[in-house]
Amino acid sequence: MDRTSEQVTTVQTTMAGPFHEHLLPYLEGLLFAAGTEGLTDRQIARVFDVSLDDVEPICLHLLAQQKAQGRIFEVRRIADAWQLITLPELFPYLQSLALAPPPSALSQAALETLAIIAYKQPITRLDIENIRGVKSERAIGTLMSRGLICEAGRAQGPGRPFLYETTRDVLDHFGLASMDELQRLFEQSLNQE
Amino acid sequence: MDRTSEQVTTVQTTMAGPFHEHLLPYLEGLLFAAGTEGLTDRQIARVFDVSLDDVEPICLHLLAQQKAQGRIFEVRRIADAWQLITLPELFPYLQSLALAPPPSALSQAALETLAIIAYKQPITRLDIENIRGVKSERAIGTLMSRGLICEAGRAQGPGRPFLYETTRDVLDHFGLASMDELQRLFEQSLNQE
Amino acid sequence: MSDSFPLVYEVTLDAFSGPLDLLLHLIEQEELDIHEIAIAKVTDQYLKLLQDSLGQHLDVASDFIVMAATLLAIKARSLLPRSIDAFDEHLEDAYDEDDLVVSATELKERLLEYRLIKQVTELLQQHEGEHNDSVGRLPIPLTPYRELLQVHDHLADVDLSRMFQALATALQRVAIEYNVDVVRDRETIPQRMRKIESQLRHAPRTLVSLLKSPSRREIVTVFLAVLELIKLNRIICKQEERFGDIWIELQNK
Repeated sequence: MDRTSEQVTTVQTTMAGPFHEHLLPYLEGLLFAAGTEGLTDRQIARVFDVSLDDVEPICLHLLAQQKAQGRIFEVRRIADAWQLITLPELFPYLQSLALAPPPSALSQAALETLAIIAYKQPITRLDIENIRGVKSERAIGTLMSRGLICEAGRAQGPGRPFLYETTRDVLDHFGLASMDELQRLFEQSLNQE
Repeated sequence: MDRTSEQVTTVQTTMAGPFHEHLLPYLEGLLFAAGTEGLTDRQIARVFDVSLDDVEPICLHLLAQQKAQGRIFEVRRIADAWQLITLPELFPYLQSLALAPPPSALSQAALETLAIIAYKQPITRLDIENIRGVKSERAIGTLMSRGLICEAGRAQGPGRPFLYETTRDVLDHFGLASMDELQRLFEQSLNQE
Repeated sequence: MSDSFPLVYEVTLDAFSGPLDLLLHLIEQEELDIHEIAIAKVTDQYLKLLQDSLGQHLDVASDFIVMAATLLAIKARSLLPRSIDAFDEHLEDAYDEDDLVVSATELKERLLEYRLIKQVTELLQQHEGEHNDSVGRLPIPLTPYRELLQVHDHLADVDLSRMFQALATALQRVAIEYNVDVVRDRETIPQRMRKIESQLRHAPRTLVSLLKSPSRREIVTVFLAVLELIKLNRIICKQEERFGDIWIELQNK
């Protein structure tokens, strides 16, 4: 791992002072948890109680640290949010992981979550959790990583949470033409009870 | 950030040889990508072309490195899959950004019932009630609806009552590495006497 | 120890998940060893507490009352002279049917088992609390990477001759102007291969961007050069999504 290039040292000269150094692990942790939604300048400023102008230098400081430590994911600003993204060097490993068969059949929790999404799509995580009455983060993760559901824009309202829907592959798997058809079938099965 | 405890150094003495060191960033990257889905021993062994026995030492090596670098998320084994999760220190920050999932703690009665099922499974409701000394219908209902227990056939005898057993989701709920770790909780308590 | 009574009064049934829980509490409060205890000793406290609580908790109390009956029966038996063991057994048989009454030994066994369950319950609660304070991250969908690999699968039964055939058919259908420049530009395929490799030296490019003009000859030349380079493992083709641009990059050696 030798990614401590000159580029890094130039970044370091423009970074925020060392008084922000203790924040870096927390910043990285929050970016980690925020996933592909990322965090805006405003969110970062608020949670660490720093000025908006400080956010970019702090993020670049984190970037320099990540490079120095040879991390394979780094903070980047994408659109108006900071997020952690993996570097291209990881690509072959991701491919080989994708090629490997999934470790297990879908759990009951994942199957349930899939059924709810199929029936109610597009739907937010919170609504799924309200219906199931349990944390569904992991089930959603499983479904995402197996390509059974995907993000479908964001809902209105506070935090503008992601909406989820089933992928085309799921419809294909069940030999269905459209989501409408799937939802109609669900409707039918529910009415039969 | 001073999390380079003695614990870490003891981990390091048992870790895989330095010839695996170059894999660590890639391992962390794949764990990052796998998220809550996690990676099994088999997947890791396959992607990095190492033996199954090498996986745990390599993951512990990564853990030691993460601790040494003061990372606020670490590799942990949960439900037989290695994954990155945040440390409790980050929790207040997660809460303030609404990134923390809603709390989902079980009631005392449900926990007790679950412990009995884990200890004696498969077990009927009547036997659970005999051990607890109270009616446990509601607790069983809660555990069923949360997918933490399931029906496991019926017992012999009058009325052929349902038998219950725990599901793998128990490991996710409590963040336990494996069914063995769950069993070890009982041994630990038995040894206290 | 009797001056700890006021403490007991503050306890309500709500605080206990059941009669065994309450009994354990009383035993622990008296710092008694379950193996040693005379059940009779805690019986009075148990009954007193139950009496105080009955007013408010009739619904939950039935299980507690069953235990009270058990405790009383055990106490009564302990007061009987040893010589009437036969009567004791008889008594036990009579009660066994409705499961109301157990022997002191059996009750102690139940208490021990229940204590174990309680200890594990506490451990589980600890784990639950810690785990609830942690979060993971949603996985990155691996499907795009799978899709790329599936290209191989899709093309499993496609060989080069079928590719040529397909090209020929496509060219017949799509009318393309015959570019006169082509006649002059008598570029050989090896020449074009070298050119493509140098074009790719700095960054990947799309297949379309390698074409200077949409002439038939140009398309054929580029196409054959690209195929040859793939065959020689010099370049890689990627398609991020179905019907998306085909990206070409140099194979890293």
